[in-house]
Amino acid sequence: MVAENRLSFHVPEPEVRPGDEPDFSDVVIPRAGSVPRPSVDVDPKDIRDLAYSIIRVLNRQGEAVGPWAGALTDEQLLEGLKHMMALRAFDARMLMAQRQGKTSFYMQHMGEEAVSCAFRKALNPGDMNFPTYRQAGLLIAGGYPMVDMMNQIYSNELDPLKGRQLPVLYSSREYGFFSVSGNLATQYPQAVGWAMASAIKGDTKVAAAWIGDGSTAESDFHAALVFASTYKAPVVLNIVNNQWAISTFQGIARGGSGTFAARGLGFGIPALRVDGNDYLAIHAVSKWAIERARRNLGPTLIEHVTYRVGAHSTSDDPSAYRPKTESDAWPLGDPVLRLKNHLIVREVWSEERHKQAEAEVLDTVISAQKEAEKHGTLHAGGKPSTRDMFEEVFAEMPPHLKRQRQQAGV
Amino acid sequence: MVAENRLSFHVPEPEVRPGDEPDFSDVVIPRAGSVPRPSVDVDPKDIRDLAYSIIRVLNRQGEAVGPWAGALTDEQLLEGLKHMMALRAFDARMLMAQRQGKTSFYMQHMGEEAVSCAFRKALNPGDMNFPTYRQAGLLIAGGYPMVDMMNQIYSNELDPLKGRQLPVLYSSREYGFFSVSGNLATQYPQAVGWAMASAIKGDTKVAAAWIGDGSTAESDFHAALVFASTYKAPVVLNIVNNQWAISTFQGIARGGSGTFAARGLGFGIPALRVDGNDYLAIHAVSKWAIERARRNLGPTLIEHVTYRVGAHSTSDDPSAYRPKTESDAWPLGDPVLRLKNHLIVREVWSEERHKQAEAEVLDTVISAQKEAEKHGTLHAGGKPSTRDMFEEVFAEMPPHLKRQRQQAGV
Amino acid sequence: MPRMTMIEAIRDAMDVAMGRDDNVVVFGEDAGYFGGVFRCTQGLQQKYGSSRCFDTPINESGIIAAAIGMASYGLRPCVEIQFADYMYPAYDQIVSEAARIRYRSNGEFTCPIVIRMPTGGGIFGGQTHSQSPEALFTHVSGLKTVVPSNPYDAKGLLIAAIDDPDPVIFLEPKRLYNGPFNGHHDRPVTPWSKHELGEVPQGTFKVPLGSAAVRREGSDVTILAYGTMVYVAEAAADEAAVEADVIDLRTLLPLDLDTIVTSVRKTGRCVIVHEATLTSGFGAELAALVQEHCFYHLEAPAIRVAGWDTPYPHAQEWDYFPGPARVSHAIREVMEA
Amino acid sequence: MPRMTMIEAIRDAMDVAMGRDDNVVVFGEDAGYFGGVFRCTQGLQQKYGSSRCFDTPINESGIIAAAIGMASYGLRPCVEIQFADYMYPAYDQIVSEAARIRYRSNGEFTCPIVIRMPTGGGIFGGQTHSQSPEALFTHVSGLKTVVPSNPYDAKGLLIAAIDDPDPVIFLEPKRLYNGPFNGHHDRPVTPWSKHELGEVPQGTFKVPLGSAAVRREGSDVTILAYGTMVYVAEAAADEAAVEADVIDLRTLLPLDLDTIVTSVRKTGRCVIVHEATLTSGFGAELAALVQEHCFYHLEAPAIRVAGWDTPYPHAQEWDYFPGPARVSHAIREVMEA
Ligand SMILES: Cc1ncc(C[n+]2csc(CCOP(=O)(O)OP(=O)(O)O)c2C)c(N)n1
Ligand SMILES: Cc1ncc(C[n+]2csc(CCOP(=O)(O)OP(=O)(O)O)c2C)c(N)n1
Ligand SMILES: [Mg+2]
Ligand SMILES: [Mg+2]
Repeated sequence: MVAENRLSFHVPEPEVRPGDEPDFSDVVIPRAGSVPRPSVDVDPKDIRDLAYSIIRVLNRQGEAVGPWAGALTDEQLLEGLKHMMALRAFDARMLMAQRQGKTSFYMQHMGEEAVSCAFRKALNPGDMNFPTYRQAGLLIAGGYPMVDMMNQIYSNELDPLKGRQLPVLYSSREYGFFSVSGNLATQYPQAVGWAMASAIKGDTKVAAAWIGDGSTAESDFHAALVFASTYKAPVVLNIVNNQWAISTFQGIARGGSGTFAARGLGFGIPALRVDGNDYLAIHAVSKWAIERARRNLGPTLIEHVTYRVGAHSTSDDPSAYRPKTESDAWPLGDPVLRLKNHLIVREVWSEERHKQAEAEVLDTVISAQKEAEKHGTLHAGGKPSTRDMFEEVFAEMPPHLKRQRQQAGV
Repeated sequence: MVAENRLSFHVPEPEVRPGDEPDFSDVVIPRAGSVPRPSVDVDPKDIRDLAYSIIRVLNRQGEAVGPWAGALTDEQLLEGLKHMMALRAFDARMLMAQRQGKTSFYMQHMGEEAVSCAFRKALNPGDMNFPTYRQAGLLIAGGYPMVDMMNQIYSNELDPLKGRQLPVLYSSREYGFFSVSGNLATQYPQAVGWAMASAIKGDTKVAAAWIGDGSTAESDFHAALVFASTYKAPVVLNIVNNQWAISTFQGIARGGSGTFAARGLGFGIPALRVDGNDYLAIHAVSKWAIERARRNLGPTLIEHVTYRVGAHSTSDDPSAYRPKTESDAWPLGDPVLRLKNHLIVREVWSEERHKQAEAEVLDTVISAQKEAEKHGTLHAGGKPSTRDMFEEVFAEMPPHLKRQRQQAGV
Repeated sequence: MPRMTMIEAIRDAMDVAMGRDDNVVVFGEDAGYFGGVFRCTQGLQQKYGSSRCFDTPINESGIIAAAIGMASYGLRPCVEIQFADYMYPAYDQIVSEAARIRYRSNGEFTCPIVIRMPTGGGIFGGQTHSQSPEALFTHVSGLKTVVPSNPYDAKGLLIAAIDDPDPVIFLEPKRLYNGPFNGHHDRPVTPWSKHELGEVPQGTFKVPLGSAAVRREGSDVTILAYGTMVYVAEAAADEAAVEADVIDLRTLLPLDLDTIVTSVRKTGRCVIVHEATLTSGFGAELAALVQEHCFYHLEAPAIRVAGWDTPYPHAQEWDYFPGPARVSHAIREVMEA
Repeated sequence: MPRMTMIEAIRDAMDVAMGRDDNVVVFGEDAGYFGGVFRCTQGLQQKYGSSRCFDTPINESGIIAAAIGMASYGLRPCVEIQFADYMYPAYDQIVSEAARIRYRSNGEFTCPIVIRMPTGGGIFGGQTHSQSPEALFTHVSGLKTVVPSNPYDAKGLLIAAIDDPDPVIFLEPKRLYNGPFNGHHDRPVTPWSKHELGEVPQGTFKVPLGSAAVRREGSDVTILAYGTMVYVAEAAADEAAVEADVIDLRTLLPLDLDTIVTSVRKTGRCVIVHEATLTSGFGAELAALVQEHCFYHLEAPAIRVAGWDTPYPHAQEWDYFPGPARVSHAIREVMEA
């Protein structure tokens, strides 16, 4: 008998750690415009390749090229740019507000603005997102008032959620934004259930599920794919692969599979990867997937390939686990800059107008902030009441809660 | 705007229902010997096709053909046949015992005997199975005493599990058979953990995980694949696709994916499908996967394609949800018959010797049964004590349990 | 009024609810074509189509998550978990999601779902077909928990649960499906067809959530019970030859505290019985409340009779099950205290 | 003796255990390279290598399942769940598997794992970073549940837990990581470096599971508490100007009932405090036991002070948290009863 080799334990490690030179040479980036655009009723079997490529529209010169280009007007693109700028400015102000003690916690989108802003514009009224904490672009691009977002972040007297929820875990039925959960992945299969309901009722609405790269490891991811696949639910399953899950790089969740999109293949669900820093590409791919859903062709999985430039949250310091300059080396660039350059190439934008727009956006954010702060911040000024704490546990307050509210003296 | 079509809800349905003519015309069965045998260190990417085919060795003429044939001696094959016959006879007697009220419950293997019997012979001593309730062949082919299985089924005074466990949920560390759980899928990721431990310790043991087609829908299936993929754990992930999960056909769990094996592809885990009624094929494929694991090449997924001929359990009546004669129409035949025919073709077996062997096997089972029944059956004769009920909740009994045991008067 | 088993009554409740309201949908493992392993959903797919009653993949978390998503859309899912013992994979969806969606969205999204599950022992089901996990739900703010003990209540409570705007856990004592089992496993059980509580009104009728039923009245002692234990309590009271108030709680949360307190203040003695393991069982909450609210009326401590603190065994079913002997022993204990 | 924070003491316990026994492995989300979001495992990967301390995918069920498999192999996993609020996806593995493997295999397979998780509120963590789910573990036969309240105990209990042959749930009150917070959120907290219980012996030492500590003695009333509530109880006793026995339970299961009963029989009065929601909280079990075992010594009902029966809110942190004002109010109530 051959002497057997001993086993050894394998733990995936990122290419680089703090102190090392950032290195993305293993990330294969296909040329913009090089990935074909199948028709929406394609047999999923015939587009398995799309799970291993990246659909891109904007090239290095800032031009929109290839079969996924051409869907958006100048106006729509300018609007998209402003949404991303607004989200970035909003993030900056709220980060600062958190540092000033005006709230307990904040989570920013830096580098990922295109994903949620572009996706939102591909939806119809009545469609519903089941977002994570990093898709505030769905609200901003959907026209939700910034001041209400701030009221929520501040848990102030006008907080639509009455101080009950952690900052950034917004909720707005009207704006197609399902109440965000603090628990990862739980809402992915809920989105499928919502989509099943639309099909059961014979309606035309579709759902969009959202999850991070790290959270695809959660078991509810599987529940969602199983149900979506079995019932051909009209849902778009988004994975935002921003390379990191707090301190763990995407290799920990991805394991031996080439990409996160590949997870869809075992379910017969068409899976596309898209340049998550390319507003045009995201919009085009989202449109495609949403159309599939609405035409009763079933679920689509989209992996948005992007990069988390900032810290995970205000409680995190990424310099402990990755090189400080890693984001500069990220090969897909910055989504705001790329759309800005495209608009300049298109000759509908300029450096000056961009500067001016930046100032305008900042003004808007600041005045919303002033307005919100009139109604209080977490530890100062107006706030939700203790009574609010006891409300909405149930539609009707049962006797034991009434007793407790009384004990609390409110 | 184009008028949108309304969505409709899709629920997969089997081809036929009670009263209909059985129909497996949609089940594609490749010719025996037609699927290539890659080397064990093949790049998983290069064998994705194996997840959509079926590896078969025994052809219709009872010959062993193709690259997966040739590993087993006459003696080994004869032993395999006897294991399967023993399991079948064991099942028949225990089913009857249940009907006689000697135990509360039983689950049989009819049609699936080859899967666990052949797999067991591909393992080394020290390897560990994490089985479901339908892999008693692992014990029988491993030489575990039948009488101990019966003692467990009867919950009698010699029950190794002291009456604590439901019938057939055996446990034997010595025989590489992890305590079976009544909860589906939970043990799939535990097997991965066991395999990780072997790698962490630098040992040479591998684990085998077991799950049914229906249970692949459970979320713990995902947990197992994620961990196996990330840590390249030395584990064989078996799926026994016997076409049914109680009353639901495999389409409910499988959804839009072509096969269950395909689920492995999204994790970069090589996935093979094997004719689950072909002892030789199962043995060869299992050997291949176990070798991969032992050579530190990581996990392999095997889908055993078979058919549950009997009822799900003694609590089930399949005539309510599938045609009574469906099993006769199953295109992969009967595993015992097929191996028997092969041995006859090999000229080491005959109809007479088979008959004789059947009688011998029955004798063995009956005498084991007599022996077991001396020590009691569920409602009669010797039984575990009330004291046993209080033992082994913890290694050392804490005060509150001692108090309760005292209250119970034992 | 027609006579029904508990299974028929539960099926009838769903039938009535589905007939009245298109938004009521029913699903679960084996719950569609086959009609459920206990046959509670039999015939519903045939009657309402497979968009209204269907089979699901074996994924309890997915079942509840889908129900939550549907409820937020506007449907009213009434789903089946095959055995309460199998609800654990869905526990996160129930606790972290269903129970809190109304609260965290300030009522923008709500979760009117019913989660039915067979509960309790007495069928030689071993560790995984016998559990009584009610206390794992009563500890969770935002859930209602119901345990019917007879066909009449089962139908009335289930319709009330389906109509309820919040998530309801509906635990069906499987040992009662066919008759009022009282723990005397060696004696025949009266079928529901011969029991007055097997008389079930036709069409819509409700038993309100949050109200207990006094099954029999007596001044010696109060016995608090629910599910199968109601009949065990009655048998035990007979055997102990006491006049007992036997209170069938029916709903554990919201709890009908008034009925409990009124009775215990009257009798001064209290025995609490349930099948679930003793420690941190719902009986702990009941004992805590009883001593809190009736301290000055109590002649003896409130005593709990419950499943032992072990996993539910197979062979030792009747050693584990808190039957009439153990309950009557406890009754005598509080009577003599 | 060195002074340590609770984080350092916990880390030191794992360091000692890993140093003594190759079979001890540590893993969890962000627990490897980074050393955990609370930094409890910092440095362990560097010291023991990534086969002994490593990052996991974000799948709590997978973490516990892997630990169970490893334990059955012979390792002694000590794993981290990032927040107790995130243990629900693993609840099935904990309840249906870890807790029962010894029992169902008659001791052939065992499950010596420790599941560490930060618990409790007081950090404006909202619904999903503040929960106290201990009662969901104490109801499950086969689990031990530990809640340390200071660095000394944290180290001694954690080493005892790792050495224990059965699964142990180890709940770390996160508000105590850096000092003995007593609920007065508007006052500075003494750091552990200035507190005597911040003195932690070096090397191996154990605090046995199942023994409570009497933090201060008094004859007026018994206060039962654990975790953060120990300091709240002490502050409340001061504010109510009573001489209290303050009992830090340390281990909820197995429970040190003798210490409780001795104290309550002496004082005749009992206040029970915990952060978890009231209904079906562990306080219910304590109240039930106290009245059962001390009925004839009690001058007043045992009173519970606990989190309200609502999800844990964000802005209303200090309205929800059962701080010294509510506890001293309860003390006065039992004193006057
Ligand atoms: C069930 C659960 N487990 C753990 C956490 C803690 N947690 C919050 S965010 C996070 C990382 C998520 O990473 P990813 O999914 O990649 O999303 P990203 O933050 O990168 O957008 C973790 C582990 C949680 N919120 N819920
Ligand atoms: C968590 C859980 N859910 C549900 C069940 C009930 N149940 C027992 S076996 C079974 C069907 C399993 O089918 P499959 O996985 O195909 O295995 P097979 O019985 O065909 O071997 C179900 C639903 C269970 N035991 N555990
Ligand atoms: Mg991420
Ligand atoms: Mg099956």
